[in-house]
Amino acid sequence: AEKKYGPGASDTEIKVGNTMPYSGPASAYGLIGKSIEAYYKKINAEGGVNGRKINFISYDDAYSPPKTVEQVRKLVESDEVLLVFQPLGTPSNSAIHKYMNAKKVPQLFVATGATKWGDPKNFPWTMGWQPNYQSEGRIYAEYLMKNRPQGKIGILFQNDDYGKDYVKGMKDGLGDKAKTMIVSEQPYETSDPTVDSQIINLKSSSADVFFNVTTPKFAAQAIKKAHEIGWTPLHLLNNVSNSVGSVLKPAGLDASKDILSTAYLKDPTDSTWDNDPGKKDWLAFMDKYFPEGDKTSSFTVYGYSVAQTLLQVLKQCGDDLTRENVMKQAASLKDLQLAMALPGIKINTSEKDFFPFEQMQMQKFNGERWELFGPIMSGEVGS
Amino acid sequence: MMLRRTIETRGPPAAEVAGMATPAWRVIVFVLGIVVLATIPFVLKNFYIFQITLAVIYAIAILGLNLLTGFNGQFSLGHSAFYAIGAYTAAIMMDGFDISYIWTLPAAAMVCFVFGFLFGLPALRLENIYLALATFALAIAIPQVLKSSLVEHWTGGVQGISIIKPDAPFGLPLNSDQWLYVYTILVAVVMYVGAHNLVKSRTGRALIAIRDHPIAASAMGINVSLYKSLTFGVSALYTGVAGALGALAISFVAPDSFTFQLAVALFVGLVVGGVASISGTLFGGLFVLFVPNIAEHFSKGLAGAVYGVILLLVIYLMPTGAAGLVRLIVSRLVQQGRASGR
Amino acid sequence: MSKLLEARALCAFYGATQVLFGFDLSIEEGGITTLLGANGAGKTTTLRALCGMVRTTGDIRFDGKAIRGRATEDIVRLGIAHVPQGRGTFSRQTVEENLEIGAMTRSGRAAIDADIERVYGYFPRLMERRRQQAGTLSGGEQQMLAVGRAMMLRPRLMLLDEPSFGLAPLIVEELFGILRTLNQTEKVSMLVVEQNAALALDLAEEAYLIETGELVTSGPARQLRDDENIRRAYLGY
Amino acid sequence: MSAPAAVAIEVPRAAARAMTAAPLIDVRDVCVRFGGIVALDCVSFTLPERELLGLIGPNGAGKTTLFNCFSRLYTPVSGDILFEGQSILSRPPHRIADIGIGRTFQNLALFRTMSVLDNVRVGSHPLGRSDFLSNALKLPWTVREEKSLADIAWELIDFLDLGEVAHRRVADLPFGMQKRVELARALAARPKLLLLDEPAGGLNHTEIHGLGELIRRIRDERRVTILLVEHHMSMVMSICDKVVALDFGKKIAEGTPAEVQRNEDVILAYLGTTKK
Amino acid sequence: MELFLHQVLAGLATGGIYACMALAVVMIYQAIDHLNFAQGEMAMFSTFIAWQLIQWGLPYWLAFGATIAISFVAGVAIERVVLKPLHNAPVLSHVVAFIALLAILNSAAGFIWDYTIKSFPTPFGNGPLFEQGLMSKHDGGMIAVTLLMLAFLYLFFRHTRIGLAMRAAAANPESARLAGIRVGWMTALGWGMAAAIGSVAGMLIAPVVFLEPNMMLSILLYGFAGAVVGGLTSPGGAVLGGFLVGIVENLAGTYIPVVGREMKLTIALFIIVAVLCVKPSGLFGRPIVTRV
Ligand SMILES: Nc1ncnc2c1ncn2[C@@H]1O[C@H](COP(=O)(O)OP(=O)(O)OP(=O)(O)O)[C@@H](O)[C@H]1O
Ligand SMILES: Nc1ncnc2c1ncn2[C@@H]1O[C@H](COP(=O)(O)OP(=O)(O)OP(=O)(O)O)[C@@H](O)[C@H]1O
Ligand SMILES: [Mg+2]
Ligand SMILES: [Mg+2]
Repeated sequence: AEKKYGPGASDTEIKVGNTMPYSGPASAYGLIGKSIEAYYKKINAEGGVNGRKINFISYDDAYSPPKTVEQVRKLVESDEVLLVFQPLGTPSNSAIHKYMNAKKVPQLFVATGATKWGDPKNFPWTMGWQPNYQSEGRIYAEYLMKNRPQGKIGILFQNDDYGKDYVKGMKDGLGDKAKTMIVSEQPYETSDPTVDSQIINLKSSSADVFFNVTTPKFAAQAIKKAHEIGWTPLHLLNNVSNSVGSVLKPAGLDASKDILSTAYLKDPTDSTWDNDPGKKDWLAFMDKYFPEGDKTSSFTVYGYSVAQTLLQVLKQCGDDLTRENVMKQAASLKDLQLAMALPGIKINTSEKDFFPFEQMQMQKFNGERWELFGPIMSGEVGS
Repeated sequence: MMLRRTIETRGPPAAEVAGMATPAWRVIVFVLGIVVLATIPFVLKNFYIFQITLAVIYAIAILGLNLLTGFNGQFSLGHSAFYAIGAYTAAIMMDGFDISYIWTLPAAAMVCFVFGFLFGLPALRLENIYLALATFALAIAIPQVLKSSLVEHWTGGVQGISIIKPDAPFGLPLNSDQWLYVYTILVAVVMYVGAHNLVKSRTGRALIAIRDHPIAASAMGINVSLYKSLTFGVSALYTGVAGALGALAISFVAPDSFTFQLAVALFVGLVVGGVASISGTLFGGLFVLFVPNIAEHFSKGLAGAVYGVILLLVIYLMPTGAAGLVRLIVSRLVQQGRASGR
Repeated sequence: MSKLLEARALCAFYGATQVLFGFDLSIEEGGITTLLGANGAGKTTTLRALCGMVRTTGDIRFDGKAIRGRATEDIVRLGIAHVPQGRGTFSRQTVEENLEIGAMTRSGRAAIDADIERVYGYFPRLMERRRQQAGTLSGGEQQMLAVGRAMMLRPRLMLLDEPSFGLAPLIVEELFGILRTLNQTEKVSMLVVEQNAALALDLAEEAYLIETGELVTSGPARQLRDDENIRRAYLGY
Repeated sequence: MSAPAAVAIEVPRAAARAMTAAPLIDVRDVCVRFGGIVALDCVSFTLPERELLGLIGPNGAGKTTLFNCFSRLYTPVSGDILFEGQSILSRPPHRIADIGIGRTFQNLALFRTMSVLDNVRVGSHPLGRSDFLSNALKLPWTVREEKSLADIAWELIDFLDLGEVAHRRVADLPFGMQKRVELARALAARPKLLLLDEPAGGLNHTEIHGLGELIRRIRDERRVTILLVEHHMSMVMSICDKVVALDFGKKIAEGTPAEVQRNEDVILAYLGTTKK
Repeated sequence: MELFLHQVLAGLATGGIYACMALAVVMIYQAIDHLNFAQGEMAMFSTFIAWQLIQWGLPYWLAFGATIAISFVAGVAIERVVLKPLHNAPVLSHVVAFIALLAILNSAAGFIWDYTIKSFPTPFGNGPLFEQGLMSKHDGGMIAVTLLMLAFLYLFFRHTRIGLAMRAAAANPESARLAGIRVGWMTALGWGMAAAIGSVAGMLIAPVVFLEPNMMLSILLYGFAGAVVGGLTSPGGAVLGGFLVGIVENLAGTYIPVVGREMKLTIALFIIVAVLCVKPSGLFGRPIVTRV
């Protein structure tokens, strides 16, 4: 076919832009950016995609929306990238949302689970990636309706869009029963040193279901504190914070026993996957291209997987590397099974469906590792 | 004898403090500056125009901080709060009430002045360290307040507000980045001239007198509390106008845009530009905008560390800021000139 | 008698501005020397130069050892106490703490306590105010405190910058008596800067007269005192 | 105690109204305490216009404290200070300069980073009325105001012979010169009453003599009433019209310089043997 | 009522964290007459060192002691290397240097040890201190150690001459030099001690909040708040202030409807500012009078 190039693409190279919080309070996520970078190093070393090297340009936005705008404009207007990939954070992506769509530059596979990223009608240039928070909230609600219809739910949530999306999903899922079932909602700020006070309030609200919507550090604190004060509710922990290595272990494996959560990617510390070829590949990649990376962190798996997704899109693009075609191919991923995604959980997109991952499976922590159970579920929001 | 000396020393006002640039110098610098500013929108890419616009906006915010901290001696680590209030005032007016962006600046100015003045009242009782803490607390608190459910209706909560970048009026052949640049420069000129006039006036001297010796200042008939509160208000006004401009430039406001990191950045800009220097704030604005990018260029993982090292080096090289360094160099040159002239 | 302190070709600078222009100065062991000069002549600067508080060139020796360029605190630790112009009160500390600070280089609790009592003996006013925040003392009281603080060091040499500044006549008289006693009984050498030239020349054995950073004349104090011309031209009495 | 005091107050007031030459200042039974310390103990005196009163006393007698009461930095626990017949105690500190009371400070309270000229111009603050807005806009009338303030400042700088250092930072000047800057600053608001706290500190004999002359000239040419605190007896005795001596906060003597100089209490508490 | 008690006790426990940090803040304030904004990051870095030592197999208490020693030396070194060149610079430049230090330490810790949270062992055991689990053994131990450090600091400042010398050097360096006090070394000693106290604070705090490079950002603010409420010049006041902040924050979060939950930090800070307006030098600070 005839070769077609948009900005940032040529016979030899494809420019992919990205912003990440490498500095500042959210710098933990920087690991995702570094994993992606390492992965494309590997791809380039192995010959690139359709003979073109991927030039991954990643800038620090310090998790500050104005900085994101500046950096993304630099990517688009100065570096002239083909697409902006995986910018991280809801506020950061909100800040560039209109700009990207006005400029008609793909804002692809954003690193946030808010629902607004799957709105092809109004924002045809923006697409999410991970299962959205609301869907996940609904999955837990569904579980509760089935298994604990009389439960009294106490919620701990981060007081931002992230936490609120989960709570909304849960409430939507519970429907009319939300009012009676939810007995206490305790927000916390990322600037709070601890969530002890909130946990005590939850306990004293006599909740027997604990919906824990937190980021890793606070999840660990909450698990530990609940255990310490002898509160033993049915504990639902959101996916973002269910890493065994970086949350449950620090919190205490004992204290983490019987926690329920959901998954769509494989936990890197889970010995179940030790003989899984996907994990072996991942380990080989980590050893060779990202030896300093943390192998217990789910962020490296996340970065690896999302990078693979883009790779698939670029492969599908073939020699038509225009921005339009990138979006078109991104919206036509069919049953893509990523190496580190749970078996059976596949990526599907279409012109109307801008939610690549929509399925999750529930799992229970047995004191050592997660045990998957039940069917593969999807929360069905927005699609 | 007496008369001769009087005439000699009275001289032109520009030479007032020994070692300052001569008027000829200043005129050249000024004209050059205008020429550079005027050509920028026609030779640079939009993106760079946008960056310079942002730098100027930060410079205005730093200028506000400088009026308070540099000239009046009230330490603030909380100016992100006023920047935020200015930005939100603009965003809410444009998004919620469909008011033209033109009106957002005076409104932001007024709102911030009132907030600043009111905050300045209790701040009167606090001395430097304590004041720093109180303002720092303000910086920490403001994002929380902005997303609280009490005001969510107006502020859009954590989602923030998107606004539309204004286009050039009167069919001027400028795109929105160019127009915003021109607009910002116009506003900046007004703000800088105002600040310059203020500092060189009776009021300005009163501000500095309060900084140097508050007891003596009040014995000279200066109403210290009133001036301090008013300075707080004016300072907030400047920073608020910058915030409103910033909201236009970024076209988006959200609580996360105005964390204490912004306050710290403004403070850093103030010091590296030069405490109690008006033109130094321009350097401060450029520093705040560009140095993090430079730091990142060296190393991703250690961006923060590189930034810190650059900051330390800058402080070592110019402990009194860019303005201090320039002053030193000029006075050296003048001295040398005198020595060789003899 | 030997020279306790000797300065040769002493120059001093504030930034790029030169203030002292290379004069020689020496202080006899056990003697009292006075340094006179009009306003802005550089007297304070000379004392600061001897203590390493301003940038200097030239040569300064204390007890034969070169001390120019050394840190102020090291010079002080050799036994040089300086009563600075402006008094240098630790205004947030109490009067007694101020005196304690003066003895910071010494050890021996008992001796220090005895010396504090001695200072209180010289200046009963300080005794009354011992627990008061020193910054709230009256000007003259602070001056007494500054002299007392210097005594607490048990110095070999005292540099006194206008010790009578702000003191009531009666106290001035007493102070000079105290200085004389210290000099005679404890062999403390002194360099006294004074505006009250008559008083200083009475106290001192040697005198130096400087003008805009340069030496005008020096010699035995009596000689200066009796030189009508000098008195008229420089000392003004 | 209170009844006679009330009577005592009534009488001079009636008398003052009767006489046209009312005292410019009238200090009435002023007491100041700091915790247990009695800094001023019922001090009273009056001073007619254009007179020069010397306030003497040992260190810590309360002289500066009295000045600080005038400046409203301290508030007496009892007593009153009248200026032109009106109590000043209800005024805040910054409203003292504008009724015509200027002062210098014993330990220098200059604006250290400012030039001599600017220090003096700050002194004339009460004469202006420009504010933040008018100054920022540089309205024409503020330009005129600036000019007239500058003229006042230059006139004083010349008067006190500070022309050569007018643009220097005050902190870099020798002590004696800084004292003169304070004097210029205090005069810049055209005060009716000038409070001088040890202006001769750090000056030598000739300079003190010159200063004495200067103070007299200030009183005569500028029609200023002066309250002078000084330990240099030669100066106090030669230029003052009247002297008040304090000790431990109490007035121990009042009278002409000669009278006070002979007063036994004053000699014992203050002068010692070196009467000059 | 039970909830109230729970919250007060929990407030006391978190207050212990703040109090720990507040002590370090007071220490540095006495030594440099200013707040050190890098104090939190210094404590964090020290805690990482302790963690590393424990990972390498050192027993807890050995690592604890070694970390204190290392931190002390490092604190002295930071003063000598980073801040000494700035001795003549204006104080605002110092603050910028603190900010630079903060950025460097934070970023370096992230680079070396990455940002995933790490559990840090406690020497006091993990179980609850009382039956109802109102306070854990660790909380109790932390409060005890805080009080011990308080006693040490109190003795140091009130009853040793070196404490007086340090305050003198901070308050009036020029005069201090004239008294023969080695001002530079006093400042360095102050930094060393502050770093050492900070390291103890960090090691006590880490088991509760988990170890990661950003763990101190907000705790330092609370430490400042505690120190300021209590009075920056009074170690006892600072500790009390720390506890007070912890309790007030919890009670505000629990009992003030709507805004309390969302803005408990804001409310706590508001209360602090209000306290300062009434008592500008803190609840227990000595008021300083300036006169002319
Ligand atoms: N910090 C400074 N920076 C620049 N110049 C200074 C500084 N301090 C003093 N000078 C200058 O040095 C010269 C000598 O000052 P110095 O204080 O030594 O005089 P002095 O003889 O002690 O006078 P005084 O009797 O007033 O105390 C003066 O001309 C003064 O202007
Ligand atoms: N704010 C204060 N707190 C406590 N005591 C004070 C305060 N102000 C002054 N004093 C005390 O009051 C007394 C009078 O002080 P004042 O300054 O008036 O003395 P003075 O007569 O001016 O002495 P000098 O001649 O030494 O200047 C002094 O003993 C001083 O210690
Ligand atoms: Mg001198
Ligand atoms: Mg006095």
